[in-house]
Amino acid sequence: MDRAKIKRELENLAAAGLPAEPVQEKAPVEVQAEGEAGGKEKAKKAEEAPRKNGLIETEYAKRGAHLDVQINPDQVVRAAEILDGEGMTLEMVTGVDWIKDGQLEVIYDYSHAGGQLFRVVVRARVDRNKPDIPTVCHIYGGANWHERETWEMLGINFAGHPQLEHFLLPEDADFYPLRKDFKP
Amino acid sequence: MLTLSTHLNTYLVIGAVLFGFGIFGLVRRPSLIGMLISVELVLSGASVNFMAFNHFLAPDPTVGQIITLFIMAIAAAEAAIALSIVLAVYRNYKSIETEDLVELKG
Amino acid sequence: MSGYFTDIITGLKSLAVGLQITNKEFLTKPITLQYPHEAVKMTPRYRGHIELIKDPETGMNKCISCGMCEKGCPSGCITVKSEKRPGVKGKVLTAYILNFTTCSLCGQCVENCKPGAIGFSNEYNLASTRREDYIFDLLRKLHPEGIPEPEVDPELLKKELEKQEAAKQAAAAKKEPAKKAPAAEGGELKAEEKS
Amino acid sequence: MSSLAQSHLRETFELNIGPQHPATHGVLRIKVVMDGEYIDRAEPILGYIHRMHEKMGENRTWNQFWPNMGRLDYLSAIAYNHCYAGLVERAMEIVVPERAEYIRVITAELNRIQSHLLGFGAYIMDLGGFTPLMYAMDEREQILDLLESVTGSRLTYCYFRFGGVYNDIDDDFITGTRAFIKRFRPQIPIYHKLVTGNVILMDRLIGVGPVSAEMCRKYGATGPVLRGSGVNYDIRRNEPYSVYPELDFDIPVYKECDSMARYMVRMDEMVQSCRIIEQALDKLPEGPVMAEKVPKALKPPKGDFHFAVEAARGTFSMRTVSDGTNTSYRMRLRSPTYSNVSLFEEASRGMLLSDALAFLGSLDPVIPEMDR
Amino acid sequence: MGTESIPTTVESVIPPALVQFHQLDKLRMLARANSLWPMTFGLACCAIEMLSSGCARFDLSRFGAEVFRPSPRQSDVMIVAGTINKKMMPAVKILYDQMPEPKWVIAMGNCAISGGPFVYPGQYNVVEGADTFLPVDVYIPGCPPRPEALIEGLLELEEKITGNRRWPRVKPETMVKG
Amino acid sequence: MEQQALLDLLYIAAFTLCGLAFGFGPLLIVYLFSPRGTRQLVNKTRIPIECGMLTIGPAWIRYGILYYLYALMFLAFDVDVLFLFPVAAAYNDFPGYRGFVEIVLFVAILSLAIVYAWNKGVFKWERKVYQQQ
Amino acid sequence: MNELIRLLSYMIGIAAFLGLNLAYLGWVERKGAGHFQRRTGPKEVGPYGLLQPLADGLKLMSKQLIIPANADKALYMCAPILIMVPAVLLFVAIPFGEHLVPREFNFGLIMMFAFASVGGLSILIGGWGSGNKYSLIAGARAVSQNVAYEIPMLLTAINIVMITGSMDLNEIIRQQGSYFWNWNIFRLDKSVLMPVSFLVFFICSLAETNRTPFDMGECEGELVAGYHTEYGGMGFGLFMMAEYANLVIGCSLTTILFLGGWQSPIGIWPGPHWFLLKMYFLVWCFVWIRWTYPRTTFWGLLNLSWKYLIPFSLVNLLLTALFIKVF
Amino acid sequence: MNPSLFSPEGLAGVIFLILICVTMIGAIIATCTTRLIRSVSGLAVCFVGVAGLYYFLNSPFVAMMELLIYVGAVCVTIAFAIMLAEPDEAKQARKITGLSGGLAAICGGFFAYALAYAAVNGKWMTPAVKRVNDGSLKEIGLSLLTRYSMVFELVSIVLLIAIVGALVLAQSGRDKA
Ligand code: SF4
Ligand code: SF4
Ligand code: SF4
Repeated sequence: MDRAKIKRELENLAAAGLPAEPVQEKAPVEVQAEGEAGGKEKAKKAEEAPRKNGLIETEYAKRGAHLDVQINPDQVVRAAEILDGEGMTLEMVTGVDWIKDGQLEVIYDYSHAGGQLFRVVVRARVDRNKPDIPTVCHIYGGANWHERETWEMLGINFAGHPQLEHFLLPEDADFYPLRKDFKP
Repeated sequence: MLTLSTHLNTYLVIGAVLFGFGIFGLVRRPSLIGMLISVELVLSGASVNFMAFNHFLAPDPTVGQIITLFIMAIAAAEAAIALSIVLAVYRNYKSIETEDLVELKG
Repeated sequence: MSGYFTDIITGLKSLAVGLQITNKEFLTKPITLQYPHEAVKMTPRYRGHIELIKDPETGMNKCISCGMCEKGCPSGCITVKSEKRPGVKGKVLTAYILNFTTCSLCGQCVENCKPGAIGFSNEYNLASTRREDYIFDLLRKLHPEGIPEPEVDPELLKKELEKQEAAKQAAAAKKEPAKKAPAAEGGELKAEEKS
Repeated sequence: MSSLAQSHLRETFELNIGPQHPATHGVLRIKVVMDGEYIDRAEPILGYIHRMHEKMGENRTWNQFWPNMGRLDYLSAIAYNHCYAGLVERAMEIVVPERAEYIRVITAELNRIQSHLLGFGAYIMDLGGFTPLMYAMDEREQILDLLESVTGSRLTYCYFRFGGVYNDIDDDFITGTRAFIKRFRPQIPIYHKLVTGNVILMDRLIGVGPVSAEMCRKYGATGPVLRGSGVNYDIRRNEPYSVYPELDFDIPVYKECDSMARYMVRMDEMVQSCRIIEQALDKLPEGPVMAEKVPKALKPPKGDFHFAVEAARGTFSMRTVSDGTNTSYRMRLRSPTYSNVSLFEEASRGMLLSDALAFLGSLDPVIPEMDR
Repeated sequence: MGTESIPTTVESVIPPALVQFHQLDKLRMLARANSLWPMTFGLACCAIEMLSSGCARFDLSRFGAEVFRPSPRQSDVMIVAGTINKKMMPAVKILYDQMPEPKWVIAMGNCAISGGPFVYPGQYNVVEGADTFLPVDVYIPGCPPRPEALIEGLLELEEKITGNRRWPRVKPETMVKG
Repeated sequence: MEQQALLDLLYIAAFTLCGLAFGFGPLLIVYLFSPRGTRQLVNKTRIPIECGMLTIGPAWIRYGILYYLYALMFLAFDVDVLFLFPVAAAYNDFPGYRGFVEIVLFVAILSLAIVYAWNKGVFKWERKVYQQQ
Repeated sequence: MNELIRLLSYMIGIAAFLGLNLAYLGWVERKGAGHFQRRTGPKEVGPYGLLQPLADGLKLMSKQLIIPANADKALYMCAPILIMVPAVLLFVAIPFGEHLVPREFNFGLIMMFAFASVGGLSILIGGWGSGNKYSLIAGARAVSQNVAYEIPMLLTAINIVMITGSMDLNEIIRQQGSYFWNWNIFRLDKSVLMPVSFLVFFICSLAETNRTPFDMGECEGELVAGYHTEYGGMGFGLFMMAEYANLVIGCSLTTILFLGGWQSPIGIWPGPHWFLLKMYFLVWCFVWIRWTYPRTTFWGLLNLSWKYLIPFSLVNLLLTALFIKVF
Repeated sequence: MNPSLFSPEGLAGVIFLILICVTMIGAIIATCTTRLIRSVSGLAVCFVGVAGLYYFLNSPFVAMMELLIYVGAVCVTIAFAIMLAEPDEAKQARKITGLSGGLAAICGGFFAYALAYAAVNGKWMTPAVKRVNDGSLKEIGLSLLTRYSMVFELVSIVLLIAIVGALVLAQSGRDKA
């Protein structure tokens, strides 16, 4: 595993995924030590709006992860390939419903199951009305169940998943219980 | 009625009837295993006859018994082979019904 | 070929060892606890369903009906019913309903209770044929022979009455309705106090 | 020709194992397509004990979520308590007093022994031997007695609190624990003699259910499964939390990748846990067991937090998304068995049915934890 | 030996036999009460306590109830030990159906009684109590109940079957540390 | 028939009856004294047991070529026994080594079947390898 | 007429003996299990739990019998009865004492095997007739196992026949003489492998009675309750009873063939008590083994028979044949 | 000579009648049912009857062997084969038309009648010479070792070939699966 390489490649990936319109002059990728250092108000403001694509180096002791990168939904497979190439493990796939932003977020937690401690969080946001994201099942077999569960709980559609069937819920369930607007 | 067991004829008739049942089954059964079962009946009909003759007529009473034992051995061997053939047939044609197998030729 | 025989021998040996061990256990005394005939004593920390604690001094519960336990309970199994009684400081607990069937024995209620009015009981062998048996009124459980009335503090009562009076008067000053009832009530309470 | 037309190539049939089945440790259901005695495809079906833990995380306040932690993997509940405590402490930046941390480690390791004991017994019971279960349960009862005397419950502990533990341990507990370890140590060789060395058991376990390290990586398998595949990975070492860095213990690793290896990892971990407990008892400092100034109404700052611990069955980690209110915005529980069992489908292809069940047992699943 | 299906409203009365007279019934009930074979049916945490109670320390076998049968056809009492959720409920119903008469149901643990800690307004997956669809005979509260409570529950069931209790009742005592 | 054989027969018959009584008796009692109906929730009392699920597919399945192979070998050896029994019974009364040689030959020939099967891998229960689909 | 009275009294006697055994072997097993496992076992139902079997029996008899919908009814009902018949019938030939034997058959040994083999078929029928996959698979396994272990058993029996030249069970016992070194198990002059032979026979009788570690027929861990999954109440009870009856028969046979039956080991007081003592000792070993070992795998079990037991018994057979000629 | 019903001979006669019934019923079940597994059971029943007949013919050994081999081995093997090849008989039922049934009945009836007729009317000689031995097990063994020794060995070869052949046949498809 090569931390620097992972960081570099993910950075590039995130940069490539940035929307083309708001071209910022020199630093399309915001690499910043996260947290209070950046000035509280700014951080607050940034947190109000949905987060932009980019890579944040987080402090492990505070967040429990080393890298936190947000990319476009269509890039998750590439990210998985990069991390797989470095021998990382996909620990879990999660979804979060950001109902205010009208978005669903998919979070991939990678870790390194070997000597070194390195945790990478990859996130991607999809539109709540059209929650499609490619699957990484073919790279990580373990993603199968996690994605299936995320689909079931949040209704995120993993395109190319071999078996998007009901898993934890009864077969006839027609609701997504972890969505914030779920009412039984 | 109660002394039936001491008459040769009783056994011969039973043997004949078993044999008849065997033939009946052989014709009637549509499947190979069914036919095999019928063949076993035929064989046991024959064995009964042998035993009966042995008991009532033969000068050396071991002969019939040994022949019956041989019939058993042969029947067992036959069953083994026949069943394996049936299975092989089944494997290849997914059916053990004679009609289907006949159809195959045409 | 030698592997064939050593396999057999080691195999048989391992089997014999197993038999030996079970045999030894067979000859030792069983450790079973003969439950209905004998029973363990629970550790003081054992978490049975919660119960109100009797204050050894007053013989009453210490609950101040603040409702913190009710609010903190994750399963919402506590209902505290209380009312204001004249002459008694704070609210008086009239019923403390615990629906034990949804309790998870988490201890949040005990932790949240500032005066330490509730604790865990040691009831570990409940079983019944009726579900309703587990909706306890802890207050009634605490006082099986009847819930005693809280002591009335005469001074407080006086103060309260005065306050009431004052309020009444203030009210009377505003309108002028009848002013009979409170006096009657006060009389009653006083009578009780004497006896 | 009609009946020939519908011929199918393999002579398969479907078999349903579970949810009510003695071999599935509860209510796991496995839909098996069998090809004679061989498994063509074994698909685990979950959800028969899905209990909405993640949704409850969004509905209950941080404090109210405690009881859920005892009910995920009820066999190593303390580790789960530990993870949740660690998570929120990380978010709130609470510093836990050292004594509390030691107590946490002691109880967690006792809990781990207890869990492995049950796993050992239940596994042998799956394989048809009842007696080892009884012996294991006997030892386990002694641990439960100890834990009950501090936590008040036997199984679904709700003992940790943010910033410490619910109550302190006393001398009775310490002497009891020491006495237990002294009693327990010599038991393990007896188990090995009775069970591990048994030729029948070796026949059933050695070489059964091979899971390569690569497969573990792809499926995210952790815990004894991973360590049975030759990877030295243990959160207690690799991502140290609590006071584990100060304690000296080994991580048992076996390279055989089979069921026996996984079984042996568990057995050896019990010994190591004994070591940890003894050291922790020796080092146990005096002091408070609760951090001061932990607010009653917790409101962690906004953001994601992640915390991982080594539970008895592997890495348990939690990711929470906090929006700064008194409930979490999203609570994700990553349970080890979930990942471990997810490799069952691939690994069991072509196994014999009874091998597959021996293999499943060696993954030591706890179903409510998988279903969450 | 037929299985005339009776209406699906389930009473807690055992259907009568062909031949019956009082003394015999009493004897039968006594026999049944003393040989309650539970079904191996663990759902969640409570199942572990069920297992514990079968093991050395508590030993259900003293009451003849250790014969955990894996097949519903051979069991007399279904110990619902754990949470029933909506996906499991049909299976529980089928299993109950498949048990032959006379059969009993013990709801062990708060989950089986009422859904336990998992009920909250608006929950979507937990069945709030086994007795919403099963004729439960004995309730054992606790989360999980101690094994003693399960034994107590069995004794309670025996009492229900035979009408009298043969064993002493235990009053809980607390150890005084000194 | 001789008296001896006759009595043998009678004993066998009597004990067969006894066995039948042991079998039928309890079932009769069950018929008389068991409850006549089953309380049901979803009318599924009589469906086959499949861990609380409805059965998938037919119950009578094609199953177990390996059992069949073993049964075949059993058949051969059973017949072998059939001949060995009388030979063994007569063995003591038969002087000389001829009997021994014959038995050795007989057993050796039959053992070839085991050797063959062993070599053919009938006794091997290896994991099947499927190509990944 | 005398003969008839004798027959009837033996029938009643055997029925009583059998009934007691069937009931109390279960008790012994459960009690034994208890003590092997550090617990007490049945205790509360009657003194020492002695009424437990009665309660169980009565309960089973008042339990409803459900015939599954897609079972083959006739076969389903036949199987438990069929399995019971040989189990009871075989007691007719067991010599409990020199003169305490229902009937001395001069083909007694082979009769044991002949009728026992009927039992195997009834397991298959029961498993098949249930219309349940588990039952079917378990039935096939159980029968496969039965037949696999019948061969070494028969071969060992042939061995004995060769030594004694008789198939009369009582005669076999008589030939072993008193003092234990005369028992077949120690008759090294007949074949040096005799103790091994005994072991083979013992293992086979374990397997033939479907006991742990060979309980493929009801391997709980895999196939719910095995071939009697669909049998409830008394149907199941009959299977259990047959198992215990077979257990007694298997142990009796081992005792007769190898341990000198009613012969006394120390030369005095030969009689039924020795027989019962030896037999129950073996039964106890069965129980002991059951509560010690895990279950074998199915193929392990078949292979044990074909790879180890059968070759051993064949070699033993040849050795005996040789020894008889040489000595 | 008509023994009374309750003398041993009489009872034996009754048993004999029962055995005939058993044999016939077995044969009927074996040939007339639609389910193959029932046929096998019928076959087993029939063999039990036949074994009884052998017993009456004074050769208990052969009777026992009939049980051991036919009931215990052949029937089991056939049952296994059925399990492999034709477990569900649904298809079978439609195949049995009245015609084939009738034809079969005629065939079987004819053979049975012819044989029985021949048997009953045949003039069987009573044994002229005295029986040479008692036909016991030992005698069988002795003749196997002496007169029929060749056959004895040949049988083993036949069996070997049969088994090897059967294994080859049965295994032929095993690896393909
Ligand atoms: S222990 Fe927990 S669940 Fe039970 S009443 Fe108290 S707060 Fe509620
Ligand atoms: S028990 Fe305690 S927390 Fe609850 S209402 Fe009373 S005083 Fe308040
Ligand atoms: S009652 Fe408690 S211990 Fe029992 S299953 Fe429910 S949550 Fe688990």
